[in-house]
Amino acid sequence: MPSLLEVRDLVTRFYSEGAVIHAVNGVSFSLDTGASMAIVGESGSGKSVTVMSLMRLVRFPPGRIEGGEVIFEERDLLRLSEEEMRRIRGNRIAMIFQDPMTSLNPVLSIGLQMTEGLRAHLGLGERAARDRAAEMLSLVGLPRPKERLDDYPHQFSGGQRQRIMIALALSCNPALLIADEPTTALDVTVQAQIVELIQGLREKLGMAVIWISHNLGLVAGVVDKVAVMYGGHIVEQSPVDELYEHPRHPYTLGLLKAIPKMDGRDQGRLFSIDGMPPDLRRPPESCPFAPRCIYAVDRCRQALPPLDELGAGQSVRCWRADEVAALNVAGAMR
Amino acid sequence: MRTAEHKDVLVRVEDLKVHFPILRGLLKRQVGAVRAVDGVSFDLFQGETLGLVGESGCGKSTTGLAMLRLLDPTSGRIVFGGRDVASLDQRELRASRKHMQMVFQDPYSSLNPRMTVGSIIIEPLNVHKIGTPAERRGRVQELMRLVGLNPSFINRYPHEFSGGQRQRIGLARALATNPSLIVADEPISALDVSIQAQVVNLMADLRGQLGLTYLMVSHDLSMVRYISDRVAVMYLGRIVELGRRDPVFDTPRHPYTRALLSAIPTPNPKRERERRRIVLQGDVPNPANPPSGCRFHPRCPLATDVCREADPALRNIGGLPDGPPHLVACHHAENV
Amino acid sequence: MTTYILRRLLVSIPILLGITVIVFFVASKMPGDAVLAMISTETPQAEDLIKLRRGQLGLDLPLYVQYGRWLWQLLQGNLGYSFQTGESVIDILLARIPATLQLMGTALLIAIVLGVAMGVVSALKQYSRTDYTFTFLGFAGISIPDFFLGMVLVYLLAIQWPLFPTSGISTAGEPYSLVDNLRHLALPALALGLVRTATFMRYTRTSVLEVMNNDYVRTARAKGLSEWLVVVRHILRNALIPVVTVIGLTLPVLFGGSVIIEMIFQWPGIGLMFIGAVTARDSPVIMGYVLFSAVMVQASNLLTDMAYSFLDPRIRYD
Amino acid sequence: MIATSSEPLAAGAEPMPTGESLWAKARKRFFRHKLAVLGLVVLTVLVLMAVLAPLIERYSPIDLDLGSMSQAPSAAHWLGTDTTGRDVWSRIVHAGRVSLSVGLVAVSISTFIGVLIGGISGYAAGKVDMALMRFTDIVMAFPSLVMIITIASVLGPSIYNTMLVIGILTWPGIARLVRGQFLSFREQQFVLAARSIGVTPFQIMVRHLFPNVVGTVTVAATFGMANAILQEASLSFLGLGVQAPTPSWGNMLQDAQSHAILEGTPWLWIAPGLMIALAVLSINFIGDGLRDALDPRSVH
Amino acid sequence: MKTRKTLIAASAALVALSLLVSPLMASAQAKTDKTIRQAFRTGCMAGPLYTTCGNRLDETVLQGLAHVTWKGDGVKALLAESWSTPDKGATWIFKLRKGVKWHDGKPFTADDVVFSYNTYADPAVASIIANNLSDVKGYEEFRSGKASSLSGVSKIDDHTVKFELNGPRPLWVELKQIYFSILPKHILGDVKPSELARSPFWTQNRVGTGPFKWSKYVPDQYVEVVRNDDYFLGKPKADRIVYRIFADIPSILNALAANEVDVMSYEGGGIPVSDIERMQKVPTLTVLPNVDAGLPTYLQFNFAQPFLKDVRVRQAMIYAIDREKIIATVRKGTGKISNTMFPATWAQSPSLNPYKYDPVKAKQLLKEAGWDSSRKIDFIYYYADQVNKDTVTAIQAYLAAVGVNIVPRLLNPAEIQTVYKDGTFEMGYFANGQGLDPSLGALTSTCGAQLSFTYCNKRVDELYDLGLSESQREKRAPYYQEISKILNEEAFRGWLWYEVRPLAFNKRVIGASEHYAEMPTLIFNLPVYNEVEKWDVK
Repeated sequence: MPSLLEVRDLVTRFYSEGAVIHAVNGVSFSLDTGASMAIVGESGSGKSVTVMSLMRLVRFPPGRIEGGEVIFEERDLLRLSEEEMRRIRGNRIAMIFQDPMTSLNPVLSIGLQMTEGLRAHLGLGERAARDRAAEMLSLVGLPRPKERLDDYPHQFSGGQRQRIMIALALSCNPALLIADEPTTALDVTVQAQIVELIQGLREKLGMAVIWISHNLGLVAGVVDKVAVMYGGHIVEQSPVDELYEHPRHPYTLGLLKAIPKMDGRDQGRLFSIDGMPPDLRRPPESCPFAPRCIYAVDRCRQALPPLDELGAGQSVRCWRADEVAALNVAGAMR
Repeated sequence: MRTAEHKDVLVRVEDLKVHFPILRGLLKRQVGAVRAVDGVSFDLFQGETLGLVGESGCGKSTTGLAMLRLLDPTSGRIVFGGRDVASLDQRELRASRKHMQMVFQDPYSSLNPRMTVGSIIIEPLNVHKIGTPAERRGRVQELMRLVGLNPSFINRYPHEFSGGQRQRIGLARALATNPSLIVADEPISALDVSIQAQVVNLMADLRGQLGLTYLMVSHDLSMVRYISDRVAVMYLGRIVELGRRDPVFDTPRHPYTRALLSAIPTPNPKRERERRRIVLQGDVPNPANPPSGCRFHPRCPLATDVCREADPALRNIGGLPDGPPHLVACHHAENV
Repeated sequence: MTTYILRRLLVSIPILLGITVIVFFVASKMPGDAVLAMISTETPQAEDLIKLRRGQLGLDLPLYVQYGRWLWQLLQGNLGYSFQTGESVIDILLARIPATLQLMGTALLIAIVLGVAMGVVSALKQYSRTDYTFTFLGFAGISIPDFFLGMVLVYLLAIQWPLFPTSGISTAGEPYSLVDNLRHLALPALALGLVRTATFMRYTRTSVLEVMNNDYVRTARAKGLSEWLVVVRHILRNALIPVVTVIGLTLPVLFGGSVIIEMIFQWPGIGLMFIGAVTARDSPVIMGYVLFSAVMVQASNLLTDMAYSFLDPRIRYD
Repeated sequence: MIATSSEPLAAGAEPMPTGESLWAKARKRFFRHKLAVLGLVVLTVLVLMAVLAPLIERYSPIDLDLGSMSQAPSAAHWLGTDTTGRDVWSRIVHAGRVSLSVGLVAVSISTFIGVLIGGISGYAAGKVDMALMRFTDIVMAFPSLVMIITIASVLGPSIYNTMLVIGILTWPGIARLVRGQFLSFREQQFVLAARSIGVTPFQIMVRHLFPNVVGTVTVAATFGMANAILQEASLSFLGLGVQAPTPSWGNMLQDAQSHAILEGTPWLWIAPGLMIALAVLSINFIGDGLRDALDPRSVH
Repeated sequence: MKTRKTLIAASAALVALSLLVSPLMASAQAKTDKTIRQAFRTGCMAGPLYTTCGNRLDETVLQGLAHVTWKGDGVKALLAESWSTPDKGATWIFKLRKGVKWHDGKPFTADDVVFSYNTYADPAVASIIANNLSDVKGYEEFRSGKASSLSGVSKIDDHTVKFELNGPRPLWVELKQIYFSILPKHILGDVKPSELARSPFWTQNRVGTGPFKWSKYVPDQYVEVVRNDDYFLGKPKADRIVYRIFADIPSILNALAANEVDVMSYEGGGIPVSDIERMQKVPTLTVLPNVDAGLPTYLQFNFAQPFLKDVRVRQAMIYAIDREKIIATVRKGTGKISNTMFPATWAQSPSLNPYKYDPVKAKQLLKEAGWDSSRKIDFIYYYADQVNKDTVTAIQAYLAAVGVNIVPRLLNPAEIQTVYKDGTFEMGYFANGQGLDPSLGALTSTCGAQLSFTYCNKRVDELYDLGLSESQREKRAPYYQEISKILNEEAFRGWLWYEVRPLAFNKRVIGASEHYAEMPTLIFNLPVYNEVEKWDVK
């Protein structure tokens, strides 16, 4: 059975003020129907641009998708007409965003914002669309959904807005939901609510989910596999247990060690990754992580390592992956 | 981490209240108040780090600002060095700034974009007329080295630095006058994970080197757990639980603390999958109109009638005899 | 909302009072007075006539008494009588306000429609040739004095190619017809409106560009909406809110501009009346004009704010 | 930019110190704005012409030659002569001095008043702010041209009164702008930080707030100057501005009011009209460029 | 991208807008009736009581007992049939025309006349032309409140009115009587005198006796009057006259050129000479480029200034200016050189000093007078049109060439009287004159007269009074000639030239241009009988 989504060598660049920003530099991954994965990375690692690219929401100017394929349900999204692509967006692939405060249009009622997608994709009439919208709102646990359809976004709390965003995204029964840092702007307790909600809905509706996050902890319990991005590249991709137990890439390792453990006692000094992320205006020809990597050798500073398939769905982009793994036998788990 | 010796109280906060008036009507009369901080008391011991945690809007940042009187408290006392900061006049207050400093959350807006790094760091020295001009310049270099910045960048502007570096500049500014207290308001929340650790480590090092006392305001519980000696948990303008770090984290006695802790994800897929979260229902109520009785009762899984009626006081529930008490404001603390 | 409006109205009272006081005293400092202005330059006049007439008009009283009288009359709903013609100032204003409103309204409409359309296109095609052309045209528009544009329009479109009448609001002595009226309106409204198009264009462009980068626009696209819906419903709807403010800001400027344009086109509005009143030192009429324009400006500010809260549900005044 | 607004797109947002000051960056951005550069070039030429007027004039701008009235442009008179035989080129050049200095002085006056009142209002807040803003509202609610006409007829027409009148009636815009900026900067953490280290309110205003509004004020002043030049033209058109025989672009244009001149001797109006449009246009372009260059939001 | 749709919508809106104002939709108005469209000045609506231009409508609506004829050679009897004086001008008996009806049908009687003169004189009315009645008996008493009416005006019978004067005034009808239009007592009799200015009579229903009836006044736009079939001099030929109100000259010229108005008489000084050529090119217009305004233009000296008291200084200034050149260039060849006060040639001395342009002599004279060329002279003027501004510029240049430096200052109309009164100027560029006859109006050089600016020559005053005592031109001429000679020699004013008032008329109007073409000198500020009832439209 073919994958639901197959991304191959995706390249996206931005042209701004005379500079070229190499945001995504050949990203490949695949996702099966109903499966879930996470793309993890820090600001500027290219994780958001990757999913924006596959939704073809990168606007030119300044951004342009310059290469690769995005095979979704056996069609290459990058080769569809704008009209065909529009029929997929919000319908087969839906997306929710980081900041529920700004992702809803402040001057339009929730009802209108929820129904416009339904009407465009499912051809529902106004009545039917409103009914469906209310149904979706109650599905995401919003009380009194029918009455609240005429309210405006500012009349809801942050958590409620994110619920509305989820309802909106799922209203056309998408095969794939992309959740772009959906909980970052929310408080811990609300985060938990939202994660539970998406997780529950995924099981209920059987859709695939891509989580975008900078927080390795957040996605640990909810995905099947994880891709770690750094400097516009996927540096490591593994089934979830494997990644947390045996991180192969020094960056993954560093990230895991930089997080203080909630269950530990005194941990001594916190592990820190010195230096700063690479400047994507001048992307290195070599391993992008090399300047910050405690394991880096000359080779790392000379050439970009390939994404090595290690079997069992694990792959890593590091010249010294084996050695690193050996040096950290215990992994990051404590 | 080192555990501080709890003997000298550096700051004593007593029944601190910060209310923001709500004005309405033709003549803008006050019709109510947002009770951002509504009766908070705690001691801050010399050399310790107190973590102040809670969700957004719980009043933790307001408490921090009011402690330094960057916001005027509505009532209450803040005793620092034998004097009530809340009642100092402007001149005395400015002089007292030398001893208590702040590190801000946003590394972007907390540095004046039109000033060089050098002039930002030297400003407190100029304001308090510490040393000769030459000494001040030397001090700036020293401070920059102390926080891990290359002193050759002294004439650069903030926008040329990364978030982590800016936070270091902010730290250097705060340390310039050799303060004894630093209030850090979410100092790392705007930084990337890999940078956060750098700043946290730096702050921990500085505390050791300079004998600083920190009030660490944060919503990041894992970081608080890492850096604090004691932890205070705030909910809707009140402290609901206050005690030494490990007891609070390991055996929380307030249902809210428990829910808060259970919500924190850990990077361990197996444990995460098995874990049962306590998912709180609903949202934080409006601080202008807090619920009767225990403010947490509408969301509390353990709430009973008494919670709806009586406002629970902070009470000691099994702190160690020789150490600071473990305070909880819950009628049912024993059952949690 | 009602309290808000009430409070705003209360606040506007001292503003209006301040304006009238200042204008009254400044106007009284103008050299000459209404009586002298009425006398022909060539005819020497007897002193006693001048004195008599001054007494009749109350010009011999101390200034503060004159102002007090004016204010007292105002409280009784009377704006006084023209020194020049003896007509009631209210009647004078009422007879001319519709003409000015028609001119200003049409000019504003031209400026808004053209400006917003150009601004939207410019923003959607940022950095394109169209964008640059519109930007250039827009700036060229605000760089030309409106009176000069008016003169050129008359010269070209009324005299060289007589498509439009040279001046007036309708053909004198003919019964009113809308077509006739609109033909007279065309040139002055264009002269007044075109030069202000750029303001709206710039604001719209900036605003659209800003809104385009908002998360909710991305949301709308992610929903798979057609570009038309995204632009009209999600971008324009939000982008035009700040443009509403510009209408409020443009009004005082339009009042000024319409004075000159009304002069060039002999448009029988209050601007023409005002110039005449200044020349004649007809202070009741000057005061009437100033009061009216100040009230208009205050009202438009209030309306702008109310429109704001209507367009943006987040804004609620109380 | 696109994509996520809260996540800085480029990892390049974390550069090593580049050694570029904000001004240097602004300068770079300004010079990328083609129209602004064009405006700067044109304005420089105009200013040079005005400064060098005594050197590049070919006749006296005031002496007439009734023997050669209303002559079309020729080698002797590059831009022709006016209705009293004065050389239009020489007058244009001299008028540039007048018009540009009217614009400059007027905008200096209005900027000074505006920054002062706006600054005090924005920092002091409370009752002082209330009072100052009501006063600003009063001045703002005057239809400015109308007030200018009234005041100009009180003061009498002269070049200095023109500057003064335009200056004292156009400051409310700048005052509001400065006040707004002060209010928003007051909420910025760096002001809180300054307070936290004990900086006095006056020092906060001068050292922390003011430098941050310089850019915005510069932009506003630039547009203000363009506007002042137009106002001068309007005033002179009404005969209330700069008085003959001193030439200004405005009163030269007023001389072309007659359709006889519009039709028969177009060089009399094309030249000053073009100069006004050129000057105002180039200043506006510069303002636009400055706005792009100095916009704090465009600073990464 | 569907931004195209935005564009289409926007341009559609524009097209709709432009269609709305499309000239194609406005067919040329079919003017079936005979309408004369005349340009009219703004600010003249208050009627003859309150504005000097208020009597401009009186030739068509209100009328007086007698108006000045359009040829300027006498007085035309209108509401009066005839008049006589039994005692060389101290008493005047006016026989009124019988059968005249007001426009509302009421008969016109002597009561109206008595009422009208009392109204003009009434201090509570404060008419600005009241002082033209100062010769009438009882005027002083009425003005000072000692009497409640004008004792010198009385009704003899319904069609006879008697005027008693303070002494013999042989030219009283020609000089004073003509100013006053008769007002309807049956309408205005009940209006409180102090409220008269505000009466809707002036704007809504100006009932008169003239050839046209008041029909409509639209503020700032036009006044429409329609034919009075019962006019006592015969039914007018035109159906109506539309006086279109203009606030400035360029707009009148535009309207004339675009065939929007037919008649521009002397509104606002006529066509600026700079525009004559352009107007002459308009095929539909008859342009009268050289209508004499009877108005000498001159340099005014303020004799209160010591430095202007030396006659050599004044003469030098006249010698210094090349008036021929200015006329030929700046003034486009219009106007003729003037060397004294009176435009009428019969009143001028044949031996006037022509003050030919002679800068050498000017310098010589100034040197003799010890002139200080560093002095800056405050020089006022009030004609703001281009030609006069250029003229001032030229004068400034000529004077500067001999070392006299003037600083021109443009006055607003409202300031002029103040400056006159306070004498706050040093020199000026003025125009003022006696028009047709030196005895019309007052002599401005009289000792103590406002416009003499402290100049005083008893002999001149004496001669002028002698002139007023005679009613025949031949007898008056020698006195006036002597005055002209004295003023010329003493350089009372620096006379420059006599102004012209170029006029234009649309050829479709018959009668108007013909009349004005025959005018020897244009008369203004007086009700003139222009035979409007005989004007016709092609």
